[in-house]
Parts: sequence; C-alpha cells; structure tokens
Amino acid sequence: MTIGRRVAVIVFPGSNCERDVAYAMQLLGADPELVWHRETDLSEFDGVILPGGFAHGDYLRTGAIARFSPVMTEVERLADAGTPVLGICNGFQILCEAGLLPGALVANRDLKFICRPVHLRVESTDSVLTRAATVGDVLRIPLNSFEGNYVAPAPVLDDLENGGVVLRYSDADGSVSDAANPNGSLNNIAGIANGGGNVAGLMPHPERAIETVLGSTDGRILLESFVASLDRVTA
Amino acid sequence: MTTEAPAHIQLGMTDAEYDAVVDILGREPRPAELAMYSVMWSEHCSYKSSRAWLGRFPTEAPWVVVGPGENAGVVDLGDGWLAALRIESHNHPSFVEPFQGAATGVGGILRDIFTMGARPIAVWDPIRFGPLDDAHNRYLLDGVVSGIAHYGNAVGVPTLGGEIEFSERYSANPLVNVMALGILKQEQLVLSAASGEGNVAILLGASTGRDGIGGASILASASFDESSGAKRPSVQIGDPFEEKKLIEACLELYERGLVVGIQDLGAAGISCATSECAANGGVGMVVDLDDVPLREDDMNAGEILMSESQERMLAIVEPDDVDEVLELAEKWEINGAVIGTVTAGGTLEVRQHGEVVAEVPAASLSEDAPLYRRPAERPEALDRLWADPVDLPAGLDVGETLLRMLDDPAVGDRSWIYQQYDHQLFLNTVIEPGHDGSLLRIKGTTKGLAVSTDGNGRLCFMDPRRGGARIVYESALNVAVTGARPFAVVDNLNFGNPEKPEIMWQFIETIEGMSAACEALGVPVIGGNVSFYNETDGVDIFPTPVVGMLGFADPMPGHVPRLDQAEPGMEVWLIGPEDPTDFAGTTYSRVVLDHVGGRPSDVDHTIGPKVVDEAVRLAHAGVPVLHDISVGGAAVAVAEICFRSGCGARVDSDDWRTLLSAGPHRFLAVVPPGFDLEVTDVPARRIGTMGGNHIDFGRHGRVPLSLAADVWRNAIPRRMG
Amino acid sequence: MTQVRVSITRKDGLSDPEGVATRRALLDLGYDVGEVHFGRIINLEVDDTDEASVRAAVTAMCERLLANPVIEDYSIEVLS
Amino acid sequence: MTQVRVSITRKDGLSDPEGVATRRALLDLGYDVGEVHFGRIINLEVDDTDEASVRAAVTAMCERLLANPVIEDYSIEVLS
Ligand SMILES: Nc1ncnc2c1ncn2[C@@H]1O[C@H](COP(=O)(O)OP(=O)(O)O)[C@@H](O)[C@H]1O
Ligand SMILES: [Mg+2]
Repeated sequence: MTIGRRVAVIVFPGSNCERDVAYAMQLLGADPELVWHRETDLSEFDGVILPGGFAHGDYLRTGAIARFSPVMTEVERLADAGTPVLGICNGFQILCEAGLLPGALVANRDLKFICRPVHLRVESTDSVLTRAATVGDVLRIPLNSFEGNYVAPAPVLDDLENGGVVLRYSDADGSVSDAANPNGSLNNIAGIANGGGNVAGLMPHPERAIETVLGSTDGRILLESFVASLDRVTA
Repeated sequence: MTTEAPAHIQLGMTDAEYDAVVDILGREPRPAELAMYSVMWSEHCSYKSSRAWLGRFPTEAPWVVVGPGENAGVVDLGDGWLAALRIESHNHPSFVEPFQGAATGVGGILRDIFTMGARPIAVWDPIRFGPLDDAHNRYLLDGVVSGIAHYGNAVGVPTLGGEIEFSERYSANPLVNVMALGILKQEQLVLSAASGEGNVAILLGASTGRDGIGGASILASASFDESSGAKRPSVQIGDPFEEKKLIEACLELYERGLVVGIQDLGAAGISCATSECAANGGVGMVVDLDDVPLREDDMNAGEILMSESQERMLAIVEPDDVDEVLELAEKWEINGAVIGTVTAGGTLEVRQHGEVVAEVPAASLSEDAPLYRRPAERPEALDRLWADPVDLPAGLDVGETLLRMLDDPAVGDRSWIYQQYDHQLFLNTVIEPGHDGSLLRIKGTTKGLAVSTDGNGRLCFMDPRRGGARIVYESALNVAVTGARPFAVVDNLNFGNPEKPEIMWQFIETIEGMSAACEALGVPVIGGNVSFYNETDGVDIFPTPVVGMLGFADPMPGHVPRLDQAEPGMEVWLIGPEDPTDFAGTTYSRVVLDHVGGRPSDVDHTIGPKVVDEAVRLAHAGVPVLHDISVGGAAVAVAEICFRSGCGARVDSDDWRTLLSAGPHRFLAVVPPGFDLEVTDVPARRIGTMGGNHIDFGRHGRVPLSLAADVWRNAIPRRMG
Repeated sequence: MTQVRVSITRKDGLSDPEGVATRRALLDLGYDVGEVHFGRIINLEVDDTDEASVRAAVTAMCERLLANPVIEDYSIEVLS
Repeated sequence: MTQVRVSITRKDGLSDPEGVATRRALLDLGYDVGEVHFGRIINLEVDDTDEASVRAAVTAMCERLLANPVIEDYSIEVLS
C-alpha cells in the first residue's frame, strides 16, 4: 500500500511562499509540513520543496546564504539518494547556488520585478516536475521575480540542453522566441532538472495556478507530477 | 555675527509650546526631554492643527471593533474573523530619497497592522507626481515604485493596487501614501497599552542607529525650501528581511499569548512608543537606554530616544514570560532586549549611564500636546474658478478625443506599476490590480474583502466639499462592482500649509464632504492620517484626500464580475443618473483643454447609495462585467472593458457630452443579450453593444481597437523608457 | 578608450542590512570578521584619453546618474 | 583588525543587465562610453594582522560564500 507522500516545505528566514506551497500540496493530496531551516533530519519525508520568497533577504546573492542553512546538507543527501526535490522561484535559486542544479539566476533583463502570468512550454517529461505533462503542452502560470534571468557558462548550457531543460518561456501558441522571453533567460529557460530528473527547479509559481477562482489551474499538472513522484511503496 | 536660535526653535517648537513644557515639568526641560516634547508635539505626531476637526467623521457602526486612535482600525467580519486597516503618508521622505522613502513607508504601515495582532495580507499605494515629461519626476516615480516593490515583495506582503495622478502641483512635493490590510482571529487582537506594575518592556528587532533623527518633526511637519538638502542625512534604509522576521516573531508571540501590549516604533522612536504604551495603560515606565542595542555606540540619550531606525517593536510582557519571549526572538534571529519596567504612577523615567536623563509625565507627551484651531477662510479665487466653466464645442470627434485621453499616464494602463508588485502571494487574490477594487478571499470561508483607494486632488481643489464626497462614492462603487458592500473607510488627508487660512478651509470642507458621504452610505471611518505642510517654496499641493475603502462580501459572488469577461454581442448598460453638464475636473477638460475651472457637480445622497446597492446586487446576479465610470466618462470606461476583453464596442448617444462627462453615481454593466437587469430604483439605459474591431461612437466618431489599445498600453512605458 | 573604476559605498551612519546579513553568514561559517559593508563597482570605458577630462566626465556621470548622492559616496580611479 | 576590499564582477560573456542598462542611460545623457560593467564591493574587517593569512582566509570566504564561481570572478585587496 501507499503510505507517505510526506513533503517537507523548507522555511528559511525570509521565505514567504511556504504556506501557499503547503496549501497546494494539501489540495493535491500530499501531506506537507513546514520545516525550519535549522532542522537537520528529513529522513521522514518523501519529498522536499524549497518555496519562493527572499531567503535571508536575498542579500549578497539570491540563495547564497540560504544554501549554508543546516537543512541543506540533508537536502543534498536526499537529492543524491533520488528523493524528489523541487525549488520554486527562490527555491530554484537556492538549488542553483547549492550546486544541485547547474547555472545561476541573475537580475531580469529590464531590471524590474515582474509579476504577471507567462506561458511555458513543456520541453521534457523526464523530471519530477513534468512527468504527468506532455511535451509541447503550453501552461499559463504566474511569474513573480526580480532575479529570474537564467545564465550558465556555455559548456554548462550545452550539457543542460541534452534533456535538462524542462520548461521554456513561450507565447500562447508554444512558440519560443525572444518576444516571449520575459526576463532575458538564456534559451528562454524557465525550469530545469538534474540528470536523474529528481531535482527540479523553475522560476514561475505553479502553486499560484491551482484553482479557477485564482485565474488558472495550469500549475496543477506540474505539482501533480511532483506529488505522483512521491509515492513510496512499502511492504 | 548671528546668534544661534534657542534649542526649542531649532527643534521646531514655538515659544508658547516651550513655556507649556516648562509649566508641565515645573522646571526647564533637560535636553533629552526637550527633544521628546518637540517630536511628540510635532504636527505629524500630535495632529495639533487637525485634531479639532477630525471628530466630525462618523466612526460608529455595530461592526467596528477598534475605531480611530489605535494603530489601525479593526472591523468584525463574523465567525471570529476581524480585519485591520490603516493608511499613512510618506511624502517628504519619498521626495528626499524616493526608493528608501517609499520602502520604509511600506515597512511602517505593515508594523501598524501587525501591532494589532493581525497578519498583514495586502498593501495599496496611492501616489502623486509631477508630469512625466520632466526627468526628475520620472526618477521619482521609478524610485517610488521600485522602493515599494523592493520592500513589499521581499517582506512577503502582496501589493494589490493603488492609484496615481499627475500634476505640476506635485512636482516639488510628490505624495506617497500606503495602506495595509490585515486579518486576524478575534482572540489575537492586541492593543498598545502597557499595564501591570512590574511588567517588562522588551525592544524587538533592528538595532538603533542615527536614522531619521528628528525625521518625523522635521520632514513631515515643515515645508520644503532651498535648505532641504541639509535635512538629507535623516534618510532611513529599509530592511524588509528584518521586518519579515519581526512579523513572524510577533505573530508567534501573540499566538502563544505572550504579550500584554505592544507598540511599533515609528516617528519619535522609543520616546513615542514608551510614552504611548504607558499613557494608554495609565501607568509609568522606567527605561534604561544602556540596554538598547545600538548600531553606533557613541549615541547620546536624545539620539537614542528620537531615532527612527526601522523594524523595531516594543512589547510589554509579564516577568515570567521574559525568557520565553527572548528565546523566541533568538529563534527568529532578531534582537530582543529588556529595556524597561512598568511602574505605578504616570512617570516616564529614562536613564543612561546611571543618570536620569528624562523624567516626564508620560501622558503629557501625547495628551497635553497643543491643540490649534487655526483660522480658516474660503479662498476668493474660488469664485473666479467657478465662474470659468469649460467651454464645450457643439460637436466633437469622440474617437480622436478618446485616443488623446488614453495616452495620458493617469488614464493609460497602470500595469507598468502593478506588475512590479507581487500581487498574488497568499493565494487570496480573486480580483487582481487592473480592475476597479481588488478582491481577496478569506481562505476557509466564503467571505471576501474588496479594497479600493481613491482620490482626486484636482476635483477637491475645485470644490473640496464636493470633491471629498465624490471620492468616497467612487471608492464605494469600486468595491461594490466586485459584490462587496462598503464596510469601512480609512482616509489620508494630504494638504498644504495649515497656517494658511485657505488651506485650513479646504481641510475642513473636505472633512465635511467625506463625512456626509460616509454617513449616507452608512460607512464608518475607522482610521486615518493627516499630512500637512505639503508645500514647497510657497506652492501648496492640490488638497488631496485619499480614501481607502474596505468592502465586505459575505458570501462573495459565485462568479465575480471582471473587466475581461465581455464578449461580442453582449449589451452595454449605463446604470445611474445622467449628468451631461459635469465637466469640471474631467479627464477631457484636463487632457484635451488643459482647463481647470467650473464647479464639479455635487453628489446626491439619496440616489448615490442606491446606485452602490444596485452594483452590489448585480455583481451577485451573475453580471459578467461591471465597471464604474470615473472622471474619464463613459467613453474611457467602455474602452477599458474593450482592452481587457479584447473586443470592440459600439456605443450610441444623442449627445456627445454624455460620453465624456463625469457625474458621480454611474457605472456600466455588460450583459448577455436579453439579460434582465431588473434595475428599478435608479435610471438604467442601454447604450451599446460589444463587438467589432473598433470602439465606435456612431456619429461621434470611432477608433480602431488595436490602435487605441496600443496607445493605452504604452502611455506609461513610453514615457518611462 | 580609458578604463575607469567607480566605487560607490553607502554613507557612514546609514544602516547596511546586506552587510549585516553577510557578516552573520560569515560568522556562522566560522570566519572571524568585524564590520562588513557593501558597495558597488562600475567599470567604464570612456572615449577620451586625457585623464583630467575623463575624471571630470565620470564625476558628472556619478553626480547625475551612477551614484545616489543622498545616501552614497563615490570614488573614481582612472585605470589606464 | 585588517581592512580588506573584495571586488566581485560577473564573468566575461555572461549577461550583465545592470551594465547594459547603465550604458544605455549614460549614452542617453550624452556621455560617450564603451563597455560598462557592474560589480560589487564587499569591505570586510578581518581579525588578524598577518597579510598572508588574511588573504588566505578571505580567499576561502570568497570561494565558499562571497562569490559564485559559476558566474563571478573576484579580487582581493588588503588595505591595511
Ligand atoms: N500606484 C498604483 N499601484 C498599484 N496599482 C495601481 C496604481 N495605480 C493604479 N493601480 C491599479 O490600476 C487599476 C486602475 O486604477 P484606477 O484607474 O485608479 O482605478 P479606479 O479609477 O477604478 O479607481 C486599479 O486596479 C488600481 O489598483
Ligand atoms: Mg474604478
């Protein structure tokens, strides 16, 4: 039988989307728990989400201080062990800083904070974030960030383009162009995953698109993918 | 050689005020005491020129839990839920340093909310600038919006709207108002009273530095002139990260029932917080400044008492709970320092280095502040203004006129602003910025809160009483179109120099107009703020009251009207009385004719509330689009529906004036063909049909939808680059 | 082209939350540091080779755009 | 205590939106500038007086925390 589906939603000082993510997890049938960043044992959990916000005020560099939080050693251990780990927005930035995902996120091309829905095209289903989706699906999901501009040195990027890119900014028809790039991200990259597909990060906020009353339900497929990845079957 | 002015004059006190201090103390004040009185008795802290008039506002209703006077007003939403609302100005600091001025404005207003025990859930930003063809005004707008975005987004409270106007009158004195909303459960309500001899005062949050020494009195209580540059060191740097930790720490303190009273540190810092806490509780306090965590160690007593360092709170705690409170502070990684003890009697005693540096009756700092009934006189120039109405042509190409109006930055798309603000955090946002009022759900209930901020300085300049009433009605309609009924008001009264009789007259008239409208609507005023001395080099701003209207929907409509739900073939209806003569203060007369003159139409307290009721009823009746008509007239209102819905419209009118006139009590409803509106109480007439690729006014001209939308979308971006 | 480095720091006495947060992180990592303050560098190429006039031009740029004189001080180094 | 200045700049070839925007603004104001690059300064006090060991300690701080080696270069000046 299936037990578990316990999700640790990590709370750093300055995180602010942790309750929203927990709400979404609950809505989708998982069992979320807010976990303070000083915690060092996550062995009871089936998955980990690093939510959005401004961990440590985003000071120094976004994610730079958070990656040294005590909990991150444990997150790294779980990531290596194949446990689903998802970083949303600031959480994605932290995963990059921690080296769990390649590249980095820098200030948006126009140096303005961007809060608006964007379109994302699903590029790969080999990740805990996209396994329930279909390549080519176009999702409308809110973006909400100042440092969402994905950069990586050329060799890293080349490597990533071998299946590591899971979501790209596109227009409503799914065409990927500069005009559809809200923040200057290289190759319109909005979300990526590691080689094993168990660690994924994206800048837009799927938890903000899970109910009709809030304007879109397109984020569900991504979070449902994640929840489905949590299943842990025991004897 | 000039002799230096006496200390109290340098601190902005009059001789008479100084004498009053001597009377209270029975001796000359010590330096730190003088500093405390000067700030606490400043206009900003004491409301000495306005207090006598603010009592006019209606403040009572069965659902008011906390009215004006506390940090925020609180209303009862039923089922144990309360909402807290508060508005503040940060005008002068934002002119000196727009980014930090606006940022710290957000920080301050949030503290007012969580001081009440509430979690802040949304912010609004009514702002005013000089025209955008001037580079400095663009710099100010850019800085203010970035500052609000920086602080609000990082502290994790969504900004759900605001409003903006432009006029030369604001070039040297921009307005930055901020409003915040919080929600809480009944049992979490906390007040700012210290009580219980022996209780302990704990300072929480940031260290105390030399920030904004005398900022409140100097920046907010005096006019600006050439020498304002010298006041610059009083800029404060906001730290949203510290505030975020402080919010979480305080909310946890309340949850665990660990505070007896709490007060935020705003203007006048520690002296204000300690004296108010003590005075509100009818007690005294002994405070030791050696225990205050300092950012710079050589600060003197006056500097520490007066410092306006941000992100600090003063909690009053029972002795047994001190350890738990300090542990909690440590968990959230903020300072927690015991700085004082509550005493019997009413004396506030402050010590530093083992010596008493101040010893004053706590209540005297707030309650004995001077009260002025400054002379008020109606400006004669108003007669000339009223005798100079807009000169209207017999006919007009409304299409072409509309295009010119849409290019105006106060009419054009405001998304350049609100897309810089997180407006979705907490998953409550049902109607996001870009409509009339914004609407938030309260999760776990069927209740919704709608909020709108509204002001119109030009209209209030032309007739402060009518203008004041009209902005209240406009705000009421803005929340009503989301299905919420007007429930409570906060106001921010931004005015010029109160020592001028015509400014006092504007002030009193405005309050009269706003009060009458609130009474007619049955809406209590639960809080507000006064910002005087918005004057630079002798030029006063337009009198600019800003209304923050809280609407309450219980339940929310099953299907909430939105501007983007119009479809080809739907009928466009205009609900409310026609007023084709109302052109004073319209967008048309401002943008096209550059004319300020005539007299705005008065409100109608009989029909006004009925129109609001109809809007609420229609929102619940499933009408897909409701939109209030403001000073842009029906033409602009229809155009906004077209842009948001991506669909043209044809609107017919015998008289072009009905398309561009204002008129206080009107809104549009867009409904499927044959939908029975059942409007009986107020006038309603069908004016057009959605569809086509034009905004088409029949014989009054038309304009291609795509062109109009482009102009509207670019009005702000093309100027801001 | 002349290479210029502009260094911009916050005026004394103003708080520097970023410095405070970074100091704390360094202490947590075991580094014994005192005050930590943040600033910005702007490296510029100016199309002029006369040092005095380059300096004058960059000073004007700082006053008008690069620095915020209300809260920041700046210094200019002409590198080549 | 030794004063140290760390300068951190974006690696060549990676996007520098602040630099690009500032260059555009300077050109708009009529200043003839070539490339413009942004960086940050971190001024630190280190509790140690031996230059070599200060430098070693600050290098370690940069590698671990202050700079992101994926996208940034850093340089260290020991000031006093
Ligand atoms: N300064 C601002 N900050 C955020 N949102 C704003 C600002 N100014 C206007 N808006 C938003 O733009 C929309 C239209 O504003 P406005 O025309 O003032 O509304 P109305 O005329 O209906 O009161 C509203 O949703 C409002 O909240
Ligand atoms: Mg409106």
